[in-house]
Amino acid sequence: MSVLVDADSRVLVQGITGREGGFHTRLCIDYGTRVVAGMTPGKGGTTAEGVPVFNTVVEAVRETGADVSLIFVPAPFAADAILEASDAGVPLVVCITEGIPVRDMVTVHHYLAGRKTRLIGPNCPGIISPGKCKMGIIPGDVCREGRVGVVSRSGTLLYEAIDQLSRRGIGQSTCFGIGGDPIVGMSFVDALELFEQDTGTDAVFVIGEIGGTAEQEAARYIKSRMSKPVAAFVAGSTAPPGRRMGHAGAIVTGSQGTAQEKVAAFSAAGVAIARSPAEIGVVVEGLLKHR
Amino acid sequence: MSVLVDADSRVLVQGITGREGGFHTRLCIDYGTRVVAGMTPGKGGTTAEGVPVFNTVVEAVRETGADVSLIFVPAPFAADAILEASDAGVPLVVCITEGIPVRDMVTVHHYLAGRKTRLIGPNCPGIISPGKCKMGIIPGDVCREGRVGVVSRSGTLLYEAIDQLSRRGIGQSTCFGIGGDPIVGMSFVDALELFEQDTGTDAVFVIGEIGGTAEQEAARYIKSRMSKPVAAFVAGSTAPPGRRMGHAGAIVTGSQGTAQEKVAAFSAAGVAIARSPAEIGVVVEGLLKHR
Amino acid sequence: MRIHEYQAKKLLSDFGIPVPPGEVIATPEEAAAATGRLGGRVALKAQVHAGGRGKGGGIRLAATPEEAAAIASQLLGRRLVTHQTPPEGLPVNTILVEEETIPQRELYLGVVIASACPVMMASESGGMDIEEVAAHRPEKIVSVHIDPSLGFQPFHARKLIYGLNLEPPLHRPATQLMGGLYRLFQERDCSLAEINPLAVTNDGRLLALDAKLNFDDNALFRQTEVAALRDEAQENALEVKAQDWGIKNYVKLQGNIGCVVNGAGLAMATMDLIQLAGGEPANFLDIGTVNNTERVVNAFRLLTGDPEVKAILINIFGGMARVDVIATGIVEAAKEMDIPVPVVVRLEGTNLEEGRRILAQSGVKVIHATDLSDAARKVVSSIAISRGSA
Amino acid sequence: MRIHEYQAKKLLSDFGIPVPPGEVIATPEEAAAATGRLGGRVALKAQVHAGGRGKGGGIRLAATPEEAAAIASQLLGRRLVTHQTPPEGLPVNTILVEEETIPQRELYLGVVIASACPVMMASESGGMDIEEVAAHRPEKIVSVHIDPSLGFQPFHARKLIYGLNLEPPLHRPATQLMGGLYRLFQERDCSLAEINPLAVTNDGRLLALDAKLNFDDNALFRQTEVAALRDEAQENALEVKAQDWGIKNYVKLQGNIGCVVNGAGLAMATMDLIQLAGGEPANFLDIGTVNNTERVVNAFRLLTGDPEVKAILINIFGGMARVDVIATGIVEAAKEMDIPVPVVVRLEGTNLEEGRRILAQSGVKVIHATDLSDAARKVVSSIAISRGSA
Repeated sequence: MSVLVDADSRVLVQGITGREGGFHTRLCIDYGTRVVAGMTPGKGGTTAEGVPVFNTVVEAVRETGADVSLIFVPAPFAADAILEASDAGVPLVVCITEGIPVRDMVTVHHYLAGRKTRLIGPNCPGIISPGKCKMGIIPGDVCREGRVGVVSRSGTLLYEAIDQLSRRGIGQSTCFGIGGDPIVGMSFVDALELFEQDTGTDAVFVIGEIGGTAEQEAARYIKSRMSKPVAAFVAGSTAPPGRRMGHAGAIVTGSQGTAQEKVAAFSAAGVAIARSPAEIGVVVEGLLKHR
Repeated sequence: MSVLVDADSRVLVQGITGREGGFHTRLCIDYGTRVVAGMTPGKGGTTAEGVPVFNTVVEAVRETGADVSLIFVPAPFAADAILEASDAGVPLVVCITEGIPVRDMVTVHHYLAGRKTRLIGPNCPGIISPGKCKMGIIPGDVCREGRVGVVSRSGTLLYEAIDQLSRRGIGQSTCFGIGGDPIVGMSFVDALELFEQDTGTDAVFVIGEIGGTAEQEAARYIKSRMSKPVAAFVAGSTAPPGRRMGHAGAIVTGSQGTAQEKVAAFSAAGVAIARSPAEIGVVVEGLLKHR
Repeated sequence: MRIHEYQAKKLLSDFGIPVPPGEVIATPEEAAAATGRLGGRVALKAQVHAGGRGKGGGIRLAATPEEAAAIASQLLGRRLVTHQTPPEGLPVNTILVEEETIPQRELYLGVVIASACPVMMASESGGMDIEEVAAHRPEKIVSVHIDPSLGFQPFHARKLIYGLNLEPPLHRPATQLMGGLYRLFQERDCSLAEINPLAVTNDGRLLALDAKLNFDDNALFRQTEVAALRDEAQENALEVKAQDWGIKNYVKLQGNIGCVVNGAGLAMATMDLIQLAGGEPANFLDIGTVNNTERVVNAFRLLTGDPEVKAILINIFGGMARVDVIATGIVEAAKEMDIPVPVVVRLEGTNLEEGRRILAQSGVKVIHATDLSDAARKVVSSIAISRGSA
Repeated sequence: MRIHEYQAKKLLSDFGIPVPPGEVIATPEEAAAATGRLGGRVALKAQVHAGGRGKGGGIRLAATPEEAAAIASQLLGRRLVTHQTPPEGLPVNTILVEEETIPQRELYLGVVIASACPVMMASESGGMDIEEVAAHRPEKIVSVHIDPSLGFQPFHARKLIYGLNLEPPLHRPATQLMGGLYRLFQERDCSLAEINPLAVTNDGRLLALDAKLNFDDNALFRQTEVAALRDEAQENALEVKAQDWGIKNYVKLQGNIGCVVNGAGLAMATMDLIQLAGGEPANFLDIGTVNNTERVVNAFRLLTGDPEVKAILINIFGGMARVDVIATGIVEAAKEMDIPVPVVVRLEGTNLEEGRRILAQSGVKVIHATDLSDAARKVVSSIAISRGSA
């Protein structure tokens, strides 16, 4: 079992004819993902990576029944791509693009609020349900099918966590990055709700970082609603306040948003804490043993 | 019983210090309505018609617990008044104002779509639950407590219908006008849903008119969902196409929107039709007898 | 509110939409001079508030200034009749003299409000009525609903552009043109913004060959530049007079029973009832919320000024409007003017007793009706009677 | 991106927000001339990208041109240290000479994004840090969430205006000022737009006495006018160099272990790990998705150019970034420059085998680490060793 995507997911790639789009579409197809369509304005009628390309999302959906869209469109045009996918009724959109202006994402956020489209990202590594479907840039070979859900704001730290789990023989149900921007689609809480409901997930690992209050909201949800065990690591204990650590959302302003605060919130909610990023595997192993 | 408003409704009047606002607030209070607050920017701290006046809706709600707002604000400022009421969390807003620009109502419509505020009107006579609460300009003395719901696009034709019912001893549960503009808040369908659920309503009279497709949508709803008997009159059989008959929404464009089409839709849905506006009372009487 | 084609094109141009070079003229001499300045063949387009001008002879071609002057002298001062004008036609007081454009393709592009949302429609079948296309070849129309909180987005443009099968070099100008039309629609409070035909020229440009802009009357208070474009000569004289007299909702019809009613719904129902009783309404008139008697007097002025009116029906159900004010107005009207036709009065609602008393004490001769049916019967039969007595 | 106060005030003014008369100067002579033109007493305000200038001696009053010139010559060319600057301060290259304003009241007005929504905040406690007010007197802050699909509406303004207890004559100018600030925030892609203090003057006007505008770096591609306001002299020299070399995410820190990592989260975690292992990171550096080796070489240039760096840790988990490209970059860097400090390398992910092969064949001397802990331990101990050997 898995959440959000599985072997039946029919994937559309927006921006399939770009360099990154083409390269990673190929890797997704090689992994076994059912990529059914691509979309690049002006390239309609051609094929790319062996799939038909359309000029508009609505046409791609009509012709191929795509039900998930993966976006590799450059930042200045990425918000428009998300809006188009939602307007065309695509229920799940995964946006890899980094560097989308905040104002564009404010617009996207308010537009999606009244609609049925779920957005993962932007500025995220995508999602993988090991052995079933890989959408995005998560290295498929470090993943292993199993029963732990992993959700992260960061991409590479997600790979690190998956790698540590797999090396210890701990497989994953679904892993995904919610994105490192201050405004993203799905939140930790959305992810935790899905993992809580998924019969194929036994435990969840959350990778937080400095900035914002997503981790505190996750902790509140875990405390009041989660029955499954959760562990977490929060990156950025050593980051100085007021400086942006790469991710647009990773900045400590005022007293809120420090790693210390987030770790404290998780601890208070009964979440097992990995103090070091090197201990992720060990901590999850402990979590599963003590169930 | 009644729908939307009853003896417990706590009414705020936006624009209470205007001429129409003051005059009709007085009539509402005389009828027994619990008017608890008024709101006019700059008049905060004064009283009008015996109730305290506030500068902002949020303050009025906080101080008086108002849960319905009645709007008599002039057209250029009326959309802002609706938005303010919704922003302040007022669950029901009744807007009497006529002549609000369509663009303003497009904005209001999309804003309300994602919120919990219900809007009645604009360009409507308001709502009355006879014997309990009168909000707006419907003459209270023609109404009579009872078990027929009446809903209308027009104001004066609503009074006419109520009068014909009352003269025949047929009382009303709740009567209201949804408004004569092309963009209004609650629709006939919304009204019918409420009357269908209301244990105090036995039958419903619908007063439609030319323009738009609200009557056809009502007919579809009646056919598929209504268990209670419904009768209807549609005004404007003699109106020439392409000319606006007073109400901004009362204009026949193309083949749609004629009274004939609307009557046909109602008939096909099993709705009893009053062919003449003078026969409203008779038709409802028949409807109640044949139950 | 409607405006002329040349005014619409000026507005389109203000929003960056290309239109053919042209000049508006009011005399044959100006027509010749404009043609000379434009050089080459021109189209002379009669400026009236109606479509169907081509078939009605209102659009003519001229090759020389002399020819243009001759055509202008034929058109100017005439009334042009088309299938969209009243039977008597509309006066031609100005002509748009425009460089002739021979389009390679004729497209349609328009914006309206539907389901509380701006909708932009495009069609490859330009140059014909969009309702015709919608009725007979709906697959030829592609439309996008534009969430006003988003505004017009690039993806909207692409959906229309690929739907129109535009060549790639036209994609960017089409996107700009569509964006401009949407902004114009929003910022100027249009109720309709239509470019038909939108030409693709032989040299690969987009050009608005004809344009129609209608405006939301309720928004004119904040669109003063637009309001200034009103041309009353294109409107019904009685309707213009009604407006001037504060009667916002008056529509001239073909029958002979003048109606004064409060409320649009009741006014429509009154017309329906008159017809059911065998009569024909001379007008729709919603007198609105009367706060002073002057508007009632004006309504009488209006109806007695219409030679078609053979009887008057006053039907009032007071709510916001007060019956006593109406009654006083009737009395004042009877004092001020000769009312040469029978007047049937039916009153209900707010301050009814006071209204009845005023009418009774005045001694003004009116026929009282007890209810709606009674009122309709009495007004229809009053004509038969007055005709019988004539 | 940050800009100077004088640049912010120019932008405010472009959006209709009143600011005090003033001129920006770069020499004592200009200061004297500007003071003469302004007439009367002036404030000289050092233009640096930091707050707290008043307490730091960066804001001074002058009564005469001579006095102004004297103050300017003291300030110009100096580095100003405040609680918001780096310890070494920021260079004062320009001064804003402004007519002195004595406010009757000092208010606060600002716009930020919170919960994915523009929020306008106002406070009667102006002139002090809004975080201070929020922490100690939260009841003194009134804020409105502005649904971007609505934009700034009159009711938003009223809520703030009554919250600020503004006198009625100020309601209209305040509404306009707030509307202007919101439009500026949106149209210029600000991340922060703050007027603090917003003065109510003795003669009953609103005036933006000080202003701070920050911008969304991701939107600078479409804000070319804003981007042109950048003043690199106010930024860390190494960070400026990093930007020029295509390394967007580099932050200088106080430690001695240089880090090159791909991905912001892994880069933060690497810093954390170094500290857990007893070391101190010299920088945050997310090398991003590397498509060519040049950026890797530049990262080495940057770190070897930082005299504080005593060891380098390369930590790569390839996803979008490819390990072979990184490895090639390390080899090229070693060829091009002398790397005087130990380099610890930990590689995982896409094209790992190829990357390992490249490094092995090159013969470049690096310390290999098997995993995260190993990498942190090795880099920390490498310093101890090199110190020991020195």
